[in-house]
Amino acid sequence: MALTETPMQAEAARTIYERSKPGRRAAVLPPAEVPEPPLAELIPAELLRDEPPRLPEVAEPEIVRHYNRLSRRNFDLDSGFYPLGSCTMKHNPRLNERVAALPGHARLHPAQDPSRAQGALELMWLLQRSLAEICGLPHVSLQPSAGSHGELAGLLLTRAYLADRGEERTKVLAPDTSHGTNPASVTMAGYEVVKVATDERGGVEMDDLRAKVDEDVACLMLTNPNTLGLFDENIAEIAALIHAAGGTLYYDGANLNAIMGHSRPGDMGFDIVHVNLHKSFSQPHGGGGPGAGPIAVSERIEPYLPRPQVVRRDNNGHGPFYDLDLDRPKSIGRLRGFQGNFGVFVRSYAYILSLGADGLAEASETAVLNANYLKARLAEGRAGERLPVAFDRHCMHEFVLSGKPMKRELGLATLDLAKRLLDYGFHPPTVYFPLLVEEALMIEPTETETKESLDAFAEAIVRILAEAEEGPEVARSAPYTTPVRRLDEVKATRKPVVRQVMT
Amino acid sequence: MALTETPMQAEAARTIYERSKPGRRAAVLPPAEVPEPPLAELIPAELLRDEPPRLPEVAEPEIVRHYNRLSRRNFDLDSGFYPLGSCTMKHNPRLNERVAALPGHARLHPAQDPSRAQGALELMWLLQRSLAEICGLPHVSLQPSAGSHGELAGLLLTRAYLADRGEERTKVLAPDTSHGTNPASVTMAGYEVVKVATDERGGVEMDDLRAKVDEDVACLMLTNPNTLGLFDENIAEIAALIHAAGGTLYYDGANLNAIMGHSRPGDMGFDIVHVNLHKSFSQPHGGGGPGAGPIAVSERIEPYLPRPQVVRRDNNGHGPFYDLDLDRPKSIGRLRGFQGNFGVFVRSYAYILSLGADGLAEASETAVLNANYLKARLAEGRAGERLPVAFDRHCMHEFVLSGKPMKRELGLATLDLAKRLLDYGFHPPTVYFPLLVEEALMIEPTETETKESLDAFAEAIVRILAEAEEGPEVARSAPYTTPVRRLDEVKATRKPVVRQVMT
Amino acid sequence: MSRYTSATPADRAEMLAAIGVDSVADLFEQIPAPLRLREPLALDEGLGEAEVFERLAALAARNGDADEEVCFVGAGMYDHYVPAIVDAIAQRSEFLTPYTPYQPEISQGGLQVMFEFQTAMSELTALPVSNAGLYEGPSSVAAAGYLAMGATKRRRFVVSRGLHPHSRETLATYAVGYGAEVVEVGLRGGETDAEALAAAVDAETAAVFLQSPNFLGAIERVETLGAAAKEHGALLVVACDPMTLGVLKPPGEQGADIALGEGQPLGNRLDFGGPSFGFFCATEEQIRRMPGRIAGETEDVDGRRGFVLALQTREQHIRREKATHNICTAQALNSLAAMVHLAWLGREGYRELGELLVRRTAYARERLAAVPGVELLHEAPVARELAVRLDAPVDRVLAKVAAARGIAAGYPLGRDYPEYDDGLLVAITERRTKAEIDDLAEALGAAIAAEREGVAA
Amino acid sequence: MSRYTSATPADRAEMLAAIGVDSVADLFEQIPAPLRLREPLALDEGLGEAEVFERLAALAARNGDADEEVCFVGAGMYDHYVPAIVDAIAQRSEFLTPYTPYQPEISQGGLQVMFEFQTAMSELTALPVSNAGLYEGPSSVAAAGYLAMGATKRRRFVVSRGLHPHSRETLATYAVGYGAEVVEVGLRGGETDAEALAAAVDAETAAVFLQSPNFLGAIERVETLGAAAKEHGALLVVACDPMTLGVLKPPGEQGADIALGEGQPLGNRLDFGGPSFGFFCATEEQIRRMPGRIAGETEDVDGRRGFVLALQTREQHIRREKATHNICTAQALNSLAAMVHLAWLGREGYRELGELLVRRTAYARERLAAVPGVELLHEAPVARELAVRLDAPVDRVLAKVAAARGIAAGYPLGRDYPEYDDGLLVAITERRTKAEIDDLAEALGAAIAAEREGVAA
Ligand SMILES: Cc1ncc(COP(=O)(O)O)c(C=O)c1O
Ligand SMILES: Cc1ncc(COP(=O)(O)O)c(C=O)c1O
Repeated sequence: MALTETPMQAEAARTIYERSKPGRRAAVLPPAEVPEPPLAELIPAELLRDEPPRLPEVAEPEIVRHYNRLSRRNFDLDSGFYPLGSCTMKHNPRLNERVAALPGHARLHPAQDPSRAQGALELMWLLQRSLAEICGLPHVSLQPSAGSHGELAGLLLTRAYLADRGEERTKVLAPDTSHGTNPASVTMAGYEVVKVATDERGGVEMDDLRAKVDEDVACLMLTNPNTLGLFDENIAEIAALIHAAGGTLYYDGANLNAIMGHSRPGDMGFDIVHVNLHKSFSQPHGGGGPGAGPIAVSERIEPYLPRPQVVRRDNNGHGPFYDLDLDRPKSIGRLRGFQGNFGVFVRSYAYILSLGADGLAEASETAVLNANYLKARLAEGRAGERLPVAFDRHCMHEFVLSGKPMKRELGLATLDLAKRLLDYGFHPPTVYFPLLVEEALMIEPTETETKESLDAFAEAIVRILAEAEEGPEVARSAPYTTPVRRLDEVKATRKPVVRQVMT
Repeated sequence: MALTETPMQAEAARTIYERSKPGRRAAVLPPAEVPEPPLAELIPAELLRDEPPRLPEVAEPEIVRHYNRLSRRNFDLDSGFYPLGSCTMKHNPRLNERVAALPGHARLHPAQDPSRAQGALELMWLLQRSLAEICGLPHVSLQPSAGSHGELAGLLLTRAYLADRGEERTKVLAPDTSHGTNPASVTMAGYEVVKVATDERGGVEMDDLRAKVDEDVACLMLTNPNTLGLFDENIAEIAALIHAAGGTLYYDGANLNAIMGHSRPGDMGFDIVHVNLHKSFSQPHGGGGPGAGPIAVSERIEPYLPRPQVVRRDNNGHGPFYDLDLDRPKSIGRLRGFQGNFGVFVRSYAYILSLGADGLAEASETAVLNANYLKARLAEGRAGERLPVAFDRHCMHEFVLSGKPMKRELGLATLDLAKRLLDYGFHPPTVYFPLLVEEALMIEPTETETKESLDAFAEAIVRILAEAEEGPEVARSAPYTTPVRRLDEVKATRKPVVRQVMT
Repeated sequence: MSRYTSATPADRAEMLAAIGVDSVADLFEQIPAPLRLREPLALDEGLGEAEVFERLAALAARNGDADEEVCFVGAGMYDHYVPAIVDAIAQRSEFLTPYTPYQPEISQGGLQVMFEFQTAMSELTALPVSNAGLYEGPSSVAAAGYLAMGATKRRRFVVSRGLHPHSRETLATYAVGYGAEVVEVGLRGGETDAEALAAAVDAETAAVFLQSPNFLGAIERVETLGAAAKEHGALLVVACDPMTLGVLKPPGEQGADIALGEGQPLGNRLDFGGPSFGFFCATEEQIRRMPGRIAGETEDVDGRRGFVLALQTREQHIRREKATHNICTAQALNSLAAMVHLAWLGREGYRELGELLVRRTAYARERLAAVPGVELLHEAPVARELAVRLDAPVDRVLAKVAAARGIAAGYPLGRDYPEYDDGLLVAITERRTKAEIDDLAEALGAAIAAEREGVAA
Repeated sequence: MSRYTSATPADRAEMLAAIGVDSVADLFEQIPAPLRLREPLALDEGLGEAEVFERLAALAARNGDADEEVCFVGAGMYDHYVPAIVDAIAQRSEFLTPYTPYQPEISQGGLQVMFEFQTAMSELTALPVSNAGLYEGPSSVAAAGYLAMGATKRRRFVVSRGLHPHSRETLATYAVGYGAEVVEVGLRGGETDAEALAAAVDAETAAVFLQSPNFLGAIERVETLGAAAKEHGALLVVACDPMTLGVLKPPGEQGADIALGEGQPLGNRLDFGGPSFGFFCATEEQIRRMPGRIAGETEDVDGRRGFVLALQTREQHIRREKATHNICTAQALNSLAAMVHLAWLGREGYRELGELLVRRTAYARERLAAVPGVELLHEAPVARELAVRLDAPVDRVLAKVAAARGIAAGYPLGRDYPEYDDGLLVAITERRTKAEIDDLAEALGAAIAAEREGVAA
């Protein structure tokens, strides 16, 4: 009997609402134990709801089955190679989940009095110190909730710093290779973005930069190594230029995994750095969060850091006392509730303890080795012709290929290649980014992968290109084996259906 | 592009040993901290190992991926309907896993002094009391590790009880419908099995029983409802017969899920009952354990219960003290180390607390309702003709169909039907058991299933039979969509390869 | 080679040969020499798993968590019982370890959960559109401000003092960036001062921000208060507590344009404040201005139902500086936990839980009000949190009750409201039994009495 | 309808109609009326999840677990650190919730893990055949007895007094059933008395049972002792501790026909004694007499590699009264945990762990021997557990050390060996740091001194 569909394809998507039946339930709540008057005796009737929301009505076994089965419709890092460029899909140690779940962490109320949260505050302080050392900058705020939140913080810090010097500036520079959050953050912070060009070695085009640096420039945002996976060799000069013009230098730390223990943004001259704990520091990505985006800053930026800040005080000679410092008159204020994504801090601190100075340096080394090896493998033979590397030099932890010749010669777009990779059991690289590279494929293997994984991935690319020599149809209609096949994304935006319709 | 294989089929099975490379590792051990002389200075060299065992050499990310991917090659209760007769595949609440994992339970050493294990001993005592109430017998030992272990215990108790009365008997009766563990336990306990026939209503053939009961009979082992899912209406008479002959009556509690809160083995006249906590009391089956098989017994059997026994003593007026009673001179002795599968006790006690008297009765009711409904659905139309129920009366929690007409008329063996069900996403029923029914299919839906699941299963059976009207080929070559297709079980027994060969 | 990497010396040699360099150090030469670290980082060497565990466990042991203390503290995050299936599901690798679902064909699990979550939030708030979640509560308030500016082209926010202090502060922080003014309206008898609010809203107002129940626990008359916003064409933004919406009139039925809030009570741990998530719902009109990810339903080439990230043209990775928000990594796993918790509660359970909270809170209010030295801070209706005044220094009373009885009695209002420096905010969840409420009353009474007598209790 | 069932009143009505009865009670009428319960069971009504959790947590809190006390107790189960991936993998539904793999096509995951586990156990013991695990240690000893009877047609067991007391007792219990005699041979200087053993073994002896390290921690000279068994054609059964086999000569290289033991130290919790698993390995000769499940490699119809339950003709479900054992449900998940733990340790880590245990145990032995009032019970070589004698009542010393220092100092040998009622068995794992060992020495010294002076320490 021939297969027409895979078992998962044969299973139609049904939501939990479509599995509901009136009267079914999972929760059994405790008895009230107290008087139970009609609610309208306690709250004016006009403030009460008429009908409860139409939540699912399903017993526990069916809830478990529903989400278990759904989970298998995801590809995940714990099942296979996930070379999604710029995302640092490195192993998520389960040890970190274990320590984060300890009741002393997981069940600690955020408003607990500091005297009864010394362990948590000390952990935060230790993480601050560790990140400061890794970044080469003296002060850290853990508050931002992700990289983009860190960027916004950095720009607001820049604004506060400049305002304190009586300056108001309007522009923020960012290379054309920068990540989308950079310009979006700039706008949210009330600045105007000015794009800086990239030179033929993949770094900042220095002439363009010189032309654009002036007294209106508040900040330059840079990723280094940048999103091409290349280290900007002119960084010292760039820093000097910006500082001379009175601006701040912001480091987008999404690519920190390339340089841990090898080079430090602070030493490069950066004033503000964000660190994506969900990238270099192994917080699981969770299908789109949670993460955390702590920032490390130089002395001159410190006064403006968000409130509250975790500090270590002397406890009248009784050892240290860890506290939340709210008394920060120049602070930009809060960026969110409470103290930040503490659960993420626990995981990342456990990771730092596990690897230590030696392990972090080794992780970056292996990440760089893996990327260069895979780049070399893909530069061989036909693949190297169809999918040339965008900038032909050693890369750091990732590299970018261009699918332009492939598209031209084989009729295969980068998207097709990506979709066909799904059939080979691989998560595709980041595609069509950075914008600068036509038909871009951005590949970041991370230190997690074995040589065998890298070889298998390279072979899959070679096989897909070989298939395409016969014609582009196979890849163009790919994928074939995924739970659903190519989806109509345009429809979803034109006529958005964003919730279950209840019948 | 046509599919030739599913993605899982395309992935060749590789063991963790085949993923190893010398030098890779996951564990980092703590430093010794103490002097580190060569081992031969501490232990005579001839007692030392030359080469370490060839365990896997794999880093942590690959271990996780390997077992995660392997896990998906299993069908499980949390993904679909699992009507495996006699196995009571009911929902495994995750609450039970949570409470079993509390350090106070999970990290308690079994040799802890009872004064510092009061919570654990009280829990065991409470579980003993609960099971005693459910079984209708005054005393419980939690020690046996599974049903078959409980059976062996019951037979050894019978032997000890008889010996104490100066009797030695040689035979144990068991119906031809009995589970394989029953006769196997009988042999292990040094008795000879005598089979008793089944009458046309599915109960014990009374004349045959009468003919076989004599002074050599130590015990009758019975499952009630039996493995046909039928309650033996003559149980009172059976009990009277055995007791009059001086034997004991043993209740195989594998089917207790049919009668919780509705009828009690003790009230039926049984002397010894085992309870499979992994069946009626929701301990997850774990792919073949762990479970636990506590036994409940009557007064006259109590003196012989295994050592140690959990008891409640008066603590000199300071409330109760729970203790391990080792001073049991007539005890048959230990059946295993320490106190039994305590982690299982925690889960099952949590389950009993969750359901309570009302919930347990409701569970059995729903189990019986579901079984009878599915039986009715399968009795409709063609299915009813091809797969008639073996004994046509209301069943309890399960029922047995005969595939004999299906085989004769359609050329489809029960095994083929079972394998084809895999393609439809269902776990097949228990097949070819009980032996008495030709081409048997033993179906136990449990209370866990929704009406929709039962309907879908019935429809799948109807569709498979309809396919077979066209010829038996489709089912005979099934399954098509499972990670591997039909396996050569004969080869595995003829030339057993039971471990990885190292190269 | 560490436990988390696999490159053996032999692998390394082969890989370097393929690359054509002699050592990994060669690859790092693109970093200018002066910027290359010569010394290892000043961090300890790596530790084995057991050692790391012991260190972290030792830190955890120095916290007074809600297992150790009976927790009546709320103020935005609450000690609800999260059922075991939430952890079991959220910890599945397939949900825990993927990235944002950029490749929908292999991300249907996560996408469908988002879609289900959006449906649930839409039902809770009675607004048709929900995103898949933002960072947390207060920054969602700031996001609403950004949206309102875009929608109205105005730059003035009128904010009730009943809005969570962290939300007000976060809004103010962001407003400095995107250039908006924040005007605060005070409280009266625990509720937002309706007259002052009406007076504050004008034709320049982009949005009015309310919270109900507000920070003092009072259920606001949102519809009445919102009239001023409607009148001037400002958006009405209502922050709400998702645990109360089984019984309280939902913002969508009270004229809210945007309903949002802190999602922690749904399926998320206390975690000393995060990670949790912020929910964000709005009217159809705002759908193309929404911040954050939104899953949408569509079909594959064979006509199979499927889900994708919809309306991506709002987002930073497509629209860059013109995006409606800068968010990228959000809190998907936390939203998933909420969805599982809500499925577990179910339609009936969710309502029952709301009722339970209201009734236990009413009981607690009555019980506490009867304690000598305690009086109600306001008499407005409450749902799950209540405010009292103590006739003794709040911090001293709290310390005493914690030390003597292991009770975290509540949140000292003086931290944020100088005008209520004798105020205590007491939160109720289904975990706080009648016996615990009675204990609290007794303990507070004893501590206050002792303070008044100047005696250590 | 409870939380775990789904039949709504409407479902029930439809289902009853399909069955053709009026009520579920009708279905129960096959139970003779006198046997039908009239009253509900005398158990409490069901409780909600949070309440059940609180009850069980309250019970758990009344145990002195190994988080609370520094645990030097061993005696067969040990406080090893189990890495987090073990739990993460073992808790996956796909491993947690299926039944025994009777349908191999949809059970390849579990079957392959069994195959890998068998390989690991075979490597550890240096015997070619392993089953997939039995209940636990002592009952595996009894199973070996049954096998030996079948293999030799003899009914006499010679057992070292160094075999775990629970194993000896369990063997005796079973032996009453299958009709065998058990003869015990004493210890000398901590080791099995070789002469007495040689004298005890005769032509009727089915098997000789040794344990190494034995219950007193002494590494036995298995090969020497086993000679008597070989001479008389009896099987040599050796119980061993899986954590020592990275460094100690494996039973298979010392002439053992069967090697078995308690598997708990590999990947399993203490769990107050269970569930864990027993491992059971043997020579090729015994393969068709093995108890328990065995996974074997085979192929599917298309030639794909796959795994099945092999040699099922040994088993009760096929062979009934002629089966080699009665076991059905065993401890598959516990064996899986062991396999993951071993994969994590890996070849090098496993050996290193063995070395660590030997060295820390040597240190502890020296340290304790230097404490006034403590002397070694024997001087035989030890690997991970050691026996001392105390010059003060053991129970009183233990109670004192626990109360004063939170240390569970060891296992009192007097529980099982009247001849050593002053004996204490001290177990070492990689969790027991040098500092803890030093503390133990100091605490024991102080407690003994106090006892001698008749003072409460
Ligand atoms: C280069 C770069 N910058 C910034 C970000 C934004 O980080 P986050 O997703 O944590 O907001 C990303 C994340 O993908 C990134 O790759
Ligand atoms: C009727 C019956 N009796 C006994 C047993 C044996 O129970 P266990 O597997 O717990 O040893 C079973 C298990 O399948 C059974 O179904």
